[in-house]
Amino acid sequence: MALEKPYQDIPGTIIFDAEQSRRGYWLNQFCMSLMTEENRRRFKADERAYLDDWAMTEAQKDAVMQRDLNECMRLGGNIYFLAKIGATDGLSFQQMAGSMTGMSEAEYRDMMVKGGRSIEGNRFVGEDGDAQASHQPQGQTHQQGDQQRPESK
Amino acid sequence: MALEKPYQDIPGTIIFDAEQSRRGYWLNQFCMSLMTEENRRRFKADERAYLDDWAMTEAQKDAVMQRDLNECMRLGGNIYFLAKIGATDGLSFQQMAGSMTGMSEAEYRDMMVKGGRSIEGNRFVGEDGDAQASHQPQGQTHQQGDQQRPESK
Amino acid sequence: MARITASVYTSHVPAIGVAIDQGKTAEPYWQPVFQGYDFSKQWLKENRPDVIFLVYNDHATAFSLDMIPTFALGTAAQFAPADEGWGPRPVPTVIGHPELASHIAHSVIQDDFDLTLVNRMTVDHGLTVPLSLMCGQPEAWPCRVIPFAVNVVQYPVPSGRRCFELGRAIRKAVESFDEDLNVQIWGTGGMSHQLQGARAGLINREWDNEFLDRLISEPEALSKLPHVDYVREAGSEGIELVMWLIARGAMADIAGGPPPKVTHRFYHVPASNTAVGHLILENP
Amino acid sequence: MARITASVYTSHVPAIGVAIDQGKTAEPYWQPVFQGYDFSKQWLKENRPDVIFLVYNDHATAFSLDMIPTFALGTAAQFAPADEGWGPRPVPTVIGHPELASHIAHSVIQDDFDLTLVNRMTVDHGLTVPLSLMCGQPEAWPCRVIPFAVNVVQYPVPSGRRCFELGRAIRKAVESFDEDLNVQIWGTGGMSHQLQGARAGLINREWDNEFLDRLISEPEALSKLPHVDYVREAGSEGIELVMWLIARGAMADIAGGPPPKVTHRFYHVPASNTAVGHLILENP
Ligand SMILES: [Fe+3]
Ligand SMILES: [Fe+3]
Repeated sequence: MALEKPYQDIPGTIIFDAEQSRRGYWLNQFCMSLMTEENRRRFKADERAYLDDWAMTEAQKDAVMQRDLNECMRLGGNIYFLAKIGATDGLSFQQMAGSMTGMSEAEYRDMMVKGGRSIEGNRFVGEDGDAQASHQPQGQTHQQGDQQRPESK
Repeated sequence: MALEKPYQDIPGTIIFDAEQSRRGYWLNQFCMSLMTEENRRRFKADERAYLDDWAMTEAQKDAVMQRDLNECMRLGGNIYFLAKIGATDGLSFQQMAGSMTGMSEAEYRDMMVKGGRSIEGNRFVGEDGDAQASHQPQGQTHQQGDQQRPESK
Repeated sequence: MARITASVYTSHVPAIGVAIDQGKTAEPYWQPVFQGYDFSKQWLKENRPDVIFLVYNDHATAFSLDMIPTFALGTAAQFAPADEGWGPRPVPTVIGHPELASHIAHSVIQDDFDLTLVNRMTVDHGLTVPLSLMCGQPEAWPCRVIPFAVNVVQYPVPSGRRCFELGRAIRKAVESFDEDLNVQIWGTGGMSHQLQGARAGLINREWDNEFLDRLISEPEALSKLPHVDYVREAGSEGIELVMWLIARGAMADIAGGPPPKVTHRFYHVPASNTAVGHLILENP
Repeated sequence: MARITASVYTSHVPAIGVAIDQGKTAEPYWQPVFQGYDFSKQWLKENRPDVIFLVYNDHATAFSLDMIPTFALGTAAQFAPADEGWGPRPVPTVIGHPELASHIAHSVIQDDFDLTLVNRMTVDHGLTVPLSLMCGQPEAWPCRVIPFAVNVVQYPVPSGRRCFELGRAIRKAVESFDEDLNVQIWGTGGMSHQLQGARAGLINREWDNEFLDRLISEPEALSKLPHVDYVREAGSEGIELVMWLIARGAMADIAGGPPPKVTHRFYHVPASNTAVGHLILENP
């Protein structure tokens, strides 16, 4: 499509536009369903069975079960919807946001207390900031050039 | 309020604006509830009891029970909402519209087939058209200057 | 590139739907109404679009007073016919065009139209009756349909001018869509009718026909008509005609192109309480 | 005649609500945040409005993807706090002002803003956290509140320019209301924050403070900033700051009056993932 999407050159950032929204429609509607206690209980009792009630792709279901929020975002999820999964798991917004960076909870909290992530080098894809793909994932666990995902988020 | 409402000098016409909408909120929401078979059944079984479940005024409830659509309009009803009452009673839009004029069903249908009500004299309050208050209600039953409402609509 | 090839204008009276669904189209009362669409059905077969952008209004069906959007664009994959109190009409489900709809949303919102996007709604006679009039009773509608619902129920409704400008923005949006699509835009509702009060049954044949004339030849001037003129002259429900200006604003001449060809014009009184008006305009 | 006397700007971070509700405001982490609002609480007591027109965004709470209104104006008599997944916040129900809200709707829609009117919705932290910050923990909120929800979740969101112009139209609407009301307009959300992906935790102190400077002194120029600048410089959720422009556009200087008095200004990092910014501007 010929529409300008000037927001595609920002590192580590997915904009929830109409296209992403279409992609993630059922994923996000599934998330909304977790706003009642009854549904949270059913989901926790058997995640797979609960997910199978929704017209989500296999990839979306997998990403939810692995709590891979970055993958959920790529597959059309929106953070305010995905936060309902976090609420179900008892996580705060800070824990959820931190989980997407590869940092431990303490590392992320520390970064925030020290003034947050710097904008320098993180404005455009290809600069040298800490949010650039070349520096991913972040956090102690990954400092030795280890490209594995952290064990548990 | 200082907003212009230039539509208040049209005879026999109530415009459903934000003010009417506030006035008629529960009346109209009651009407919407009649869009399920279950609710239509409950309403028909005991109109008064059903109406008492809604935060409507006594005047609104009376107008509904008497099927006085003109009064319903004055009290904040909107014709597309009120049409759900008509549907419950098995009436068409033509029967409902006709019922507000004082004409019999046949008289109103006849008027429509002959080209409808003329605009002449019906643009402004105070002209001499057939929709002016001085000529109300219309229809055979009222031709002798009889100001009574028709027995049944 | 997608392009708007034609616009269609028609009333959307519920009783017309009932007449079609109950097989009454040949009855003396209805025959003159449907005759006016014989040409149109044939024309649509020969000029089948890929997508119809269908401008209509919801009649307290999908939208209650809980939420009243001025402009609601349907971006879903499908829209089922609504139960308006007598059961859903026996017509096909509407298949949407989420990609084009989302694209239009993107473009039109950036042009300062404050749309509401809708992914779940049923569609009432306002949308299905025009399809029935133009397509008859097929197993499936002949193409995809993007529903666009305009609030003309609770005042203030959008001005004719606003509707016209929106049409212009929709045209621009459609033309920036990469896929090669033949798109028609339909404006529905009206013409003169009043469903309420002592003035119920009002018809204004002269005014309606002047509206048709001006819609064809001087739509921009026509778009400046204030609401109160519609209500006074064409009845309280005649205000639906502002929706025709959205379709008209999307035609080529408004963006500097040649004037449209008047392919068909029809007017008849009555269908139930309403004056039936109908136009087909084609971009040359 | 009703008039807008002041505008208030503040972040609306959910964790701030949690800290208040759980009595943690004196903890070392939170103390510096709440200290910034000590003055404001006193000020609000001394300058209690009759109505707050509160601009915020819903965070997938009242609005799912079923319906996404660009601008939603609450015209109901009351709005209950929402259950966002942890149960509703223990705060008072919001009492609306249906008469003024309907009046504003009437005026603003006629000025070509395509509002969605909402008569049934719950309100989430976007609306309740600013009230808590400014009012503490009262039994009832000190005045009526008209909720105005802006879509900043799904792109495209309204432009800064559009928001600013809307503020202007709201001012005009308020001033044409006959009753003598003291109305404040609040803009909430932001400042820099990003809740997603590898760039989560982004804070841009310099940019935020320049935003505050320009919001005070050259709001019209600031309103022309494109969305992508917000996202790039202030994080994906920093886009919420466009809502501040609605409040700013409603101030007297925009309509040719004198510049506002900067009654209070505060900035602190962090509250959870977010930079907290806060301003009080008064019309002289
Ligand atoms: Fe209609
Ligand atoms: Fe927010």
